Amino acid sequence: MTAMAEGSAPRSAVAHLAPDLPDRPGGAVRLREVAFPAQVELRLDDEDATAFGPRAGQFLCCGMPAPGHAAGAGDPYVLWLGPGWYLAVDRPGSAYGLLAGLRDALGADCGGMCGSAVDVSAARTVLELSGPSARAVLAHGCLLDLHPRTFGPGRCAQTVLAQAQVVLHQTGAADYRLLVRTSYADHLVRWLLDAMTEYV
Amino acid sequence: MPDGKLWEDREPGNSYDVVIVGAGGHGLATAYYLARDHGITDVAVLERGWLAGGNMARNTTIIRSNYLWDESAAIYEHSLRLWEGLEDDLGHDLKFSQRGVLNLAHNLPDVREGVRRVNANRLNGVDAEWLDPDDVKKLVPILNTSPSVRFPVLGGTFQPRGGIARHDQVAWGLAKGADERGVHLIQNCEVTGFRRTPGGAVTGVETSRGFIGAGRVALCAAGHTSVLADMLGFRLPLQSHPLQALVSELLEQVLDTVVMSNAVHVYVSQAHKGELVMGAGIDAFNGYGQRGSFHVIEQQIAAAVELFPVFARAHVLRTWGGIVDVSPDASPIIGPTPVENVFVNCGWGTGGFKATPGAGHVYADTIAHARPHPLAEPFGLERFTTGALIDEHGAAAVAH
Amino acid sequence: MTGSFRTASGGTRIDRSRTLTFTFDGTTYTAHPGDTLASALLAHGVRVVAQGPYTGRPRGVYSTGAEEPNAFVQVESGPGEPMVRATRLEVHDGLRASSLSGRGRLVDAPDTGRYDKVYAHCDVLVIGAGTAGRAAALAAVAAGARVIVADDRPGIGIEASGELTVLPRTTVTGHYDHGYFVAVERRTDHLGDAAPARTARRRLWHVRARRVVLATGALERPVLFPDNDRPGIMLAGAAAAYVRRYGVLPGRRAVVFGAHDGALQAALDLLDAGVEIACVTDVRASTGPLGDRLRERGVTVLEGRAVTGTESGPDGILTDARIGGDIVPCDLLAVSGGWNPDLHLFTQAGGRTRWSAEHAAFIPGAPPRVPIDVVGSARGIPGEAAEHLPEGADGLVFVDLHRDATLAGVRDALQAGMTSNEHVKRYTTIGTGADQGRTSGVPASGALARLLGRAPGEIGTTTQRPPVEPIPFAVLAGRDRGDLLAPARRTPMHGWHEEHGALFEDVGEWKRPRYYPRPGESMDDAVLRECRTARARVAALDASTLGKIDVQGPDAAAFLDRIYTGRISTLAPGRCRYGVMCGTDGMIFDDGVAARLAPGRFHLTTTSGNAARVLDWLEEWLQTEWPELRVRCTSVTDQWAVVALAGPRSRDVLTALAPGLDVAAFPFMATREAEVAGLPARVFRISYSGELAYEINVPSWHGLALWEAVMAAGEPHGIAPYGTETMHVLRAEKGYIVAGQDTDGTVTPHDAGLGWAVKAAGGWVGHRSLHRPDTARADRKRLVGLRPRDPAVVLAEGAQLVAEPPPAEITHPVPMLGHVTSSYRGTVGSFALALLKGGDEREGETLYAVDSGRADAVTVTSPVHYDREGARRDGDG
Amino acid sequence: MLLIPCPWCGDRDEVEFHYGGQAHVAYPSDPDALDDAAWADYVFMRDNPKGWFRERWTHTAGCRRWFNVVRHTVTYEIAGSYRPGDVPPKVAS
Repeated sequence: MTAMAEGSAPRSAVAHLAPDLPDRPGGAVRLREVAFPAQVELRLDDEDATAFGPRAGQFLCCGMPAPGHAAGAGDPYVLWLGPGWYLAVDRPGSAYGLLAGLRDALGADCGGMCGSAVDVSAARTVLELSGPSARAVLAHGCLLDLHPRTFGPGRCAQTVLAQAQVVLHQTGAADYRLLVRTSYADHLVRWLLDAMTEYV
Repeated sequence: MPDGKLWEDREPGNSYDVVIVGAGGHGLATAYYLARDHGITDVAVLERGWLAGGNMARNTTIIRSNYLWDESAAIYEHSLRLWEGLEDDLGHDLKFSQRGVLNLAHNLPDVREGVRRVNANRLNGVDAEWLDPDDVKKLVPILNTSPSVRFPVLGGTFQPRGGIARHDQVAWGLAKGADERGVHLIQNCEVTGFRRTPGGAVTGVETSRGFIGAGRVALCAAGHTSVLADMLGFRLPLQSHPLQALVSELLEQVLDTVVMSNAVHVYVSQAHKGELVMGAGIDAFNGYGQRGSFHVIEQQIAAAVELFPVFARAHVLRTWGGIVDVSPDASPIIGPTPVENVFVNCGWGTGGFKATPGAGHVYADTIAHARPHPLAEPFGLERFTTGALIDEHGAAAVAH
Repeated sequence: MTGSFRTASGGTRIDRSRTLTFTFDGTTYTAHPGDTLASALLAHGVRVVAQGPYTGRPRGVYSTGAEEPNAFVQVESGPGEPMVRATRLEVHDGLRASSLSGRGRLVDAPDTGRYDKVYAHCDVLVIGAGTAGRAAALAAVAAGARVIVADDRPGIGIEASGELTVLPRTTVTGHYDHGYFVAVERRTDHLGDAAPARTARRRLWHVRARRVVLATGALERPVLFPDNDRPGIMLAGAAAAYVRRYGVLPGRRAVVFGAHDGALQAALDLLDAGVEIACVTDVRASTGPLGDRLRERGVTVLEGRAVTGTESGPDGILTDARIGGDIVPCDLLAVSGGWNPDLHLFTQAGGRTRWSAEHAAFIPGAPPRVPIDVVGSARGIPGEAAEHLPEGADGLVFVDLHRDATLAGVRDALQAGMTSNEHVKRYTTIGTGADQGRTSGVPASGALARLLGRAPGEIGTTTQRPPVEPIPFAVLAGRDRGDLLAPARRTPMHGWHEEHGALFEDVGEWKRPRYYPRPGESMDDAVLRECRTARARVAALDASTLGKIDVQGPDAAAFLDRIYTGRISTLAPGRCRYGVMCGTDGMIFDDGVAARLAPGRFHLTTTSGNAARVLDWLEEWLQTEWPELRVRCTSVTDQWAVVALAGPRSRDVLTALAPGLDVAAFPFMATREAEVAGLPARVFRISYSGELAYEINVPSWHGLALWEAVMAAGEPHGIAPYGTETMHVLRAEKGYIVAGQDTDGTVTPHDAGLGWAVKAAGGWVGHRSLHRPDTARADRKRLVGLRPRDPAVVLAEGAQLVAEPPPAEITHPVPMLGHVTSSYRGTVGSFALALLKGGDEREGETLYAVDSGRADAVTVTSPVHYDREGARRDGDG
Repeated sequence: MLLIPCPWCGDRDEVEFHYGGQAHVAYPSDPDALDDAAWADYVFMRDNPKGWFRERWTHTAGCRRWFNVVRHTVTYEIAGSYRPGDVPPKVAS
């Protein structure tokens, strides 16, 4: 008897909804999934990452983000989740390197560290909501003020959307990322599809 | 409609054998039973606003006695039996309607909890039935009992003797009964302090209308009890929270049973005139503001529409909030206090209305004899020290 | 054909170029776009639009807006709606409506309309787009503010370059704490069948505003007189407005009755519109310049005189007004007692009103403690008005038309001893109706003041409560309906379970397979088959829902020693231990397994429904009590999919899947990193069934692959999937508890037979509670096992335990000794777990389990019904 | 829907938070040294003032931090929030 699943591809939590996602270029609003990114949750005793930032900077190719912000333009990028709490995100398949690099930057292994780094790549999936109506769609369930005066590209926040906890990350003038726990992803996507009804 | 004066709005006297602080349902019932059963008629009931204008005017009037633990079942059943004779006792139409109270179960832990409760109730002499989803549908045809909804109905406990009453009439009936027996009902009279002997015993209350001497003082102020206890220098394990409720416009009858769903926080009945009367879950934060947060209402209504699709077109006409005093074990506190001559009846949380006659009766006896009524004994303050709590939260809805 | 009461021209709100048709009470009529149902019916001379709820007396349109007390109708076309004000209902082609008598109907047909919600933010929210509101909005926009203007009318002609959002047909219904407002926008109702299906009919707005401008205007109030409810009687300002806005004559010959200048102004307006004014009568002694103007135009103006009654034809419709001994024929009696600023949203936020004689109204007094501006006529319209109360008259004087409540009722309330207006409101029901008492509140206070001989300001007004206008339940539910009502959490293997016929159970927010019936199998059959498969061969459970928390840091072990009742710090890396968590009250609230992955790193599991609560609990202690502890907690519940593999053949299956794992050197209560089915996995050798068992964790996106691999590898061994029901049978046979099922918040670890998992030395958070007198009692309820005397009987979970079979008729409470917490027919036959008073001393006793009036004899046993020796955990080989 | 000032995330709506009751109730340093009454006081007794109240909230759906708020229990006005260990904002009594 040999292992049967060898080399099997990962499967996204919303794979079954993929055909329903409106992803027409130029549409008023588009929704697509960016599945399987590498993700590491970092928790630092050093709440402002003043010591950690420079050490991780070189590896991450970006600084550590300020509160309420994201750092990094492409991959990897780092999201501020709370004081001393970050989510580093990188290309699919790079979790091992990301984790090792961050642990290295922490300066020690788990025994005597100044924080923790945990691979949570499969804990959340990333949805991309974009288009001129993206902000309007979010306003149907997101309680944050996403007006350019108070939010904007490079900002991120943990909040609630459709009764699910999400990390909301604005990447462009009309482009948002939603990082949602995989077990809630089906609900959130179905909710988004409903909220998008008037716009697509 | 009028049958003469219901009660007299009295000026405060110099002193009374018993001063009851709070002219809500419990305060009025306590006064009534003090006068009726113990011959203690030199009684004043002080109300800082208008009579029965607090939680009594704000509750959803559900009456039932199907509590889990023996001690609770005993006192609530005592209350229900008093309810059953109260209209005759008072000679006043309370619109008391034993239309039955149905508690829905939406998951397997709810079912276990419900069956446990029904069996305990029956052995305690409390009427109770377990209904399967078909029985539930027969009883309340407008309920959505489809197994495919998000919170399916897996059954329910039913207490046929449960029901509703008209809260204002209950207050006025008790006020009339007390007034007729010589009790002074004094409105717009706020207690601002207590006068005490050097030994600490209370001899009277300071009020917005002057000092009133008192042989005994009975606190009956629901959400404001902590404020009074603060004045007296003792602590109570109470937190005051907003509890919201709402009514619809008048609608033709669609619901003749009280339906409760703890899992989704929907409590609904249709009153005699036709309005749907609904209670929500309590707001999490402490508050004396008599208002809660609107999202609590939205969540409650969403759940209600799912349970009762026919409600989709009804309108929320009016929402409001009361202040409920919640104890750690969701059971009341009744009995003497650390302060001589002062008694307390509080911590009824969301259960106060249904307990009105029972609490009044047991509390009156406790005050009259300066010792807890047997039914009140388990509900003393000391239980928080000994650990003998009477935990009516219901089993935590979590598992495996 | 637009109705005989339509003027030849005019009407600022209607489009005369188009004609619509609608049906009211079965008759079809015409209207113009812009008409309300009320204006359209008046245009056709339809006077009776409702009946009093208790008197059954006919009632007509009384106002133009939200203050309408009479004209509530049932909309029958489209999605339908009960209790809609005809004065607010825009006519569209195909509208069907019918009259009501103060009580609506809920129809059975499902409401399939779309409803949504929006969360909005602004610097300034302007409520009301009249002159004052418009000016305030433009000024705010010009100052660079983000502004939202809401008005309940269809058109708001306001434009500005800047951050301006205009919401027509939007009623702000509530003013809540910290600048939070709720509003309802009616988006497509006025389009009828032409409404786009994809557009939400109505939208609930949640607006967080830094500042609010109340430009809500003022509402006219009536004067009281006998028989003041007949169709044909309406507010004077409204009568004039019907002419101006809709080109509709509310009557041809009017009597105008007032107590202030507004009535006189309305008389002039009506006169201009071509209505014959039979006479104007004012309770004031002098009508001043406006009276003179009316006289100049030939109108009879009576001063110091009141309408004292009305007459009607057999249809109940107004035919005459009585003014003392004079009978004046008329088909319109326009009344006005003054103007009440609409301060609903002012008082909702805690603002106080005060009586102003100069305005003859309650005007803004002490403001609420929020940034608020009240502008325009919401501040009050200056002008004195006379008080008027009919005395000892014949006929019914209605104070609240909507509730059919009369002045006699107010007098009765006073006779009953009521002096507070809140009592009078409750006694009479005045002001409690769907019209929110807009036309009745101030007259009621005025009447009460007069009857008590006090000033209106002393009486005050009753509390106005949100919402300002009734909100349909469906609007409040928004899109939280059906599948979207609440999240249902799915495991990565969910689809597989569905395809394989699983029936699901709700566990917290999760959907978990309960059992997998094969064709023809009952639940009992399926569960017993699954149990036997697990006991004899191998079976797999989707355990992905277990809560999982990664705990790291140099102080992690010390921290967990304080949180768990047992000792975690002595655990060697690579090993696992069962742990119980209690509250500070010493009662069990969760249990699970703590695995030490490295000296400073643990992987905890929690019950499925409790994961968030446990993580919150850990964070609370770390952040608020022991910030000096260097410990970091991370939820990894969603990171890992888990397959629990149980049964004597599980080792064979694992061996096949993980050739690199030395299963022989993998002891019980240990954990290993391994490649399983080619996937990176963390494997725990722990057992919740008593059998040889493993829990295989892989990244969630590989969960389905792992599951399928397990099923394939297990096929030669006869593997079967099993659900939560079988999981329960297996664990209960071993006497393992479920927190929340075999405990209920009143059970200590000792009560649950878990004293072995409690450190005697204490040091954990609830330890002290175990030494309280009641908690230390010897005769507390303890976990026991039960066997029904009749093996064919499966006890009900929730059955109560008693010493003797109770009598058929229970007259006195029967002492209860405990209750059945878990009961199943398992591989050991029928058995149960129970909490029983003094249970550990009762083994072998016979008791009775009572359920639904039936008492079954049971024998008290050990809670462990299966494999007491624990031999099975290493398999049968 | 209260607007709660998280010291780290700024003003957020109430639904993102869990309430934690009275602030500054410390876990006893030696519970075993307490008598039953003193222990009960810790476990069950909490202030319940009508007026300004120092209370705990945790930003569950945001940064997950516990912090303290000074809020008026009648008007629901918030005088400010502060991190554990920081000095509470002053309010007029």
